Amino acid sequence: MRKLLNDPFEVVAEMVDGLEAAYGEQIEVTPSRRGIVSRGRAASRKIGIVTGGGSGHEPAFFGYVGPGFADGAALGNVFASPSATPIVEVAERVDRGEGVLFLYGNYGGDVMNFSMAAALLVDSGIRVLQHPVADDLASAPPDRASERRGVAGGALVLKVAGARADEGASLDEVHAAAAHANARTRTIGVGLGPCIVPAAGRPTFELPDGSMDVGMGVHGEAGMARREIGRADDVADELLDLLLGELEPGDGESAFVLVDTLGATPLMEGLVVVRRVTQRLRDAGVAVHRARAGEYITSLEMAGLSLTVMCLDDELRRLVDAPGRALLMPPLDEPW
Amino acid sequence: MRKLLNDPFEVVAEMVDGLEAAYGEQIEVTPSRRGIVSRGRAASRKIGIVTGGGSGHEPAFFGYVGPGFADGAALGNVFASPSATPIVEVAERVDRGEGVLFLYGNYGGDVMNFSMAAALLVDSGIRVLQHPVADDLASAPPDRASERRGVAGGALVLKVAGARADEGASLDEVHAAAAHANARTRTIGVGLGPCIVPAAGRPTFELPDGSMDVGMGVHGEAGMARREIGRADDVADELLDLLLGELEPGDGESAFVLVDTLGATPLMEGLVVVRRVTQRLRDAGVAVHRARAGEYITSLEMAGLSLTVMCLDDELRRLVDAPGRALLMPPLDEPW
Amino acid sequence: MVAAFARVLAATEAAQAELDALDALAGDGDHGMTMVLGWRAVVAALEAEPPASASDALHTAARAFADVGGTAGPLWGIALLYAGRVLRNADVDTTYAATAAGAAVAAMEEIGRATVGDRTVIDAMAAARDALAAASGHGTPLDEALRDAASAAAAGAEATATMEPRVGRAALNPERAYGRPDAGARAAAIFWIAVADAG
Amino acid sequence: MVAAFARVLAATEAAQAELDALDALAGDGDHGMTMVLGWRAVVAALEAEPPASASDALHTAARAFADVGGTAGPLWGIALLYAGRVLRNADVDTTYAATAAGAAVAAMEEIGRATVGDRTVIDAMAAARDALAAASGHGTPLDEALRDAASAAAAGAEATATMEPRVGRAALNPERAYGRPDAGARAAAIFWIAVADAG
Ligand SMILES: Nc1ncnc2c1ncn2[C@@H]1O[C@H](COP(=O)(O)OP(=O)(O)O)[C@@H](O)[C@H]1O
Ligand SMILES: Nc1ncnc2c1ncn2[C@@H]1O[C@H](COP(=O)(O)OP(=O)(O)O)[C@@H](O)[C@H]1O
Ligand SMILES: [Mg+2]
Ligand SMILES: [Mg+2]
Ligand SMILES: [Mg+2]
Ligand SMILES: [Mg+2]
Repeated sequence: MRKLLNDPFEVVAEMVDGLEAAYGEQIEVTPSRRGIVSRGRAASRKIGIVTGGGSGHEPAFFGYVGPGFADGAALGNVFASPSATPIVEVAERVDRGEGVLFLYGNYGGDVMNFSMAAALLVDSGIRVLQHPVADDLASAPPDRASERRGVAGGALVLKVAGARADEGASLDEVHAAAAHANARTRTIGVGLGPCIVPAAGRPTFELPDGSMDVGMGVHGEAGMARREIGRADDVADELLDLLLGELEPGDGESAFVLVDTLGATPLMEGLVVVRRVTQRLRDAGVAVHRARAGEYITSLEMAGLSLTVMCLDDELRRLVDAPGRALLMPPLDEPW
Repeated sequence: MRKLLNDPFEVVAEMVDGLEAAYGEQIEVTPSRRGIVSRGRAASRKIGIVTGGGSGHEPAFFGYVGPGFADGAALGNVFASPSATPIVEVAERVDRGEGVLFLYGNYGGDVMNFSMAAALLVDSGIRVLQHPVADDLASAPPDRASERRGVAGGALVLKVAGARADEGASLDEVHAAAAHANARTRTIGVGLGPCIVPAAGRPTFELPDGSMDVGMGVHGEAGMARREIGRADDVADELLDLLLGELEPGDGESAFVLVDTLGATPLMEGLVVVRRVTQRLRDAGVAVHRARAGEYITSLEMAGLSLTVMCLDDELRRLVDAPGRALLMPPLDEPW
Repeated sequence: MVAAFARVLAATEAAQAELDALDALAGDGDHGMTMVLGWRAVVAALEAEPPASASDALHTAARAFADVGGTAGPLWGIALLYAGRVLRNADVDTTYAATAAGAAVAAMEEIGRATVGDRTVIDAMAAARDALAAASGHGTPLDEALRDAASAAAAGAEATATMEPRVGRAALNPERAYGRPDAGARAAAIFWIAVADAG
Repeated sequence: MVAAFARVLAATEAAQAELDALDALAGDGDHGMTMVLGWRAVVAALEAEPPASASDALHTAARAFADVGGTAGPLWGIALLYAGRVLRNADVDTTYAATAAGAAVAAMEEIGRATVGDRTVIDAMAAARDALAAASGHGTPLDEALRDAASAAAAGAEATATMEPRVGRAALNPERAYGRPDAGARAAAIFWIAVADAG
């Protein structure tokens, strides 16, 4: 196992200690040591936004807190959803009396624990709305889209929700913005190599060297078909065609392209895919508003990447362009 | 091979196309397609700063351009130094009549090609000073420190030089600041797993699963000793003791801690090392000015990390804290 | 109420191996341990903050059990929470018990997006709810009503042996668990049997 | 001058396999290809921008050869560049040739941080420089002086066969190349032989 660890069962607690050593002035750690609360918030923001999920996806989810993004994040064990306790701790600290939005990936355990937390918060008089992000096109057919998993598109949905909240919007308005953003966002991934969960010490799934699994999820959930690895351009075309097939960009819409590398895959290969996808979009007459590549949500040292396209109407464009700074999410803005 | 490529010999050119698609408003690509010039520069900066090196280390080196950092970067093939041509192209575009500083990793090929470029620039009337960054403590003994390789410490040396340049300093003054920064910076790495050069298609070096090589370089250059992987805290102690042994932090000095993960190794393990190193420094009475973990210079999908410590006197502290924004280097500042 | 939870903990500890084995058939074999950790947290929380009422006790239990996380944590957490809200400091009689059980089942169904017949804990809980509702209709006293609920829950759990799992990990490899009851349903039966002290 | 570079290209193309084989002993076996690519770039650049003088030609050649990158690119690039600067539009006679060769060797030593005896291209180039310097002292006409330089360079290259490599890739596994000349030195010998048209 090529990993540098102490006791595998302590790795999340130790990671949080290290995060606090690096960013203690920017974030506060809650009593359970599994809640991260941002000390930087726009005064204009009335509601609280809480994200979270299993560890092992860094920079997601504590890296998603910051002005213009989430106000706090609840962490679970590696690839396990957080329990209600850190979610409640964070929500109680970020609520300003106008309610809290829960924004997290649509996984069974996460839905249950965030829902449990929401139920508990009723006793603290805190109103909660939830939006489980569902953007992984390969994880369920269009007619059961609400059952889809949440992957890299969640970063863009959070960007939209965060910007809307900083405009002073109400909980319902921000919830609606998140749903609208999710509706115009699709992601599909391709797995190239497994990762190793610390406690397990062996690969989470078997994928023979030289083969790929189109549609694979961020925990190595099986995709649509295992085949020999294709050329980068051919794979990029396959992913893009699947996304555009459902998204059908409208006239006034431009595209935000996000290529998320899953951990081991180098930025070089992410940029090669950005090259092809932006070329194809322009050829298809779809304006590219912005393209980014980087590690937005990883799966420890998994090899592979995902392609996300968000179709921007005027509102979404305004919100993705709003200023913001997340603790460790690769920047989505124009750097200068 | 778990890589998504087209023609392996075209990967650098395609990466540059993708970079231009993503950041065309921030950077300009030179005619040879191997030079990247930043469009964002502080008006106060009189001199030009040019960095560069082989590809495969992303975000180094084009990710290092930006206000407060480098004005341009020259790219070579994967793990091969850039030829003089892109270096000359970039230098001619960033010179403002006060000369240009070449700041790059101390590798034979890089020294030769940057020196060749410097010689050619004499004909364009452009004065050049060079500082090959040498921070890899394991690559040469103290008495031959100038022969040491340049690794993750180069990001901090560049930060210092960029800030000094933005103060309107002369070429000699910025060159001196870079040398001073390098003198107070040491790095040592530990290799955990090989990477795959696209053209070669097979691992660059053999490292049995479960063993580590303390002192390994960013191209997989052999380190000091191959042993069974230790506990994270024990390895962090070994690395820190080696650095402090040479650095000997003075009274007025505080430490900037940088843990660079080499590609596959997850941020989680980087933060576990940050935890231990900051604890040990505090126990030793050394103030920690800032600690950061992330992918500053990688080696494609190599597993491993390096620990860098820069001892900050008042000048260096002022300069590392100066504002700045690099295209793709994980931020070194306090986010809010 | 506190004594009841202590009985549940003891009974679940005794059945941990059985529950883990059942969960290992089509899941990850941790349901027994998870339920023990859950009831331990409940008993410890109740000893730390002695409840003033049955609804207080259930509220404390809810927060404590939820802390176990995973799937069982929120399922039992929200069930205890909604049951506690129904009681609202009332003295527990058969009618209140039936209403509380109904609220608990509805909460589980909502959070789990599952229902009777999906081969989950809900199948045993719903059986207990129906038994309590019938007892309430007949004016049966609480302890006897709880014994009815216990035997109904046990039967409900057994019935899951021949059901197709449609949610949770079991749904990923249904054939493996066929012929044996669902771990979650057995855990619920053990809960009701201990509450009714009909062990 | 342009005709000389054309001869050098042809001679190096003929010797590519030999140079690659020598480089493969302790390096990565690409020196022959690299030198061919270098001289091709030089010849192409000179055809594209016909030089007004010898120094112009060398300057154009320097930029073109440098573009090959790696190790050979900057080494020969800076040698051609500094040689061109010495000539500064003068007509090339033996003295100028000796001075230019001296500048070229000094440039290679500086950029490579190596010197005579380190088993590199410098060993052959320095031999040619010394032959030209001697010829300049004796007033030998240019074409004869160049023939002296060519044979000196050839001898210098052969002498590297028994030297210990101290720089470059060869230094990493010295034993492998012992007994065969250094690829870079042989390439320099081929250069001088072609320039002197003494092939
Ligand atoms: N979506 C669901 N709704 C209701 N009950 C469920 C659901 N998913 C799982 N369960 C119940 O939880 C039990 C498994 O619990 P446990 O093993 O603790 O969870 P996990 O699958 O996280 O390991 C199952 O036997 C089943 O009774
Ligand atoms: N530091 C140096 N100084 C002078 N000459 C050198 C140096 N390193 C290598 N050489 C010369 O370059 C030759 C190798 O060139 P080449 O194979 O093109 O470079 P690379 O090692 O990059 O493949 C060697 O045979 C030697 O003559
Ligand atoms: Mg289980
Ligand atoms: Mg489990
Ligand atoms: Mg070679
Ligand atoms: Mg080579």
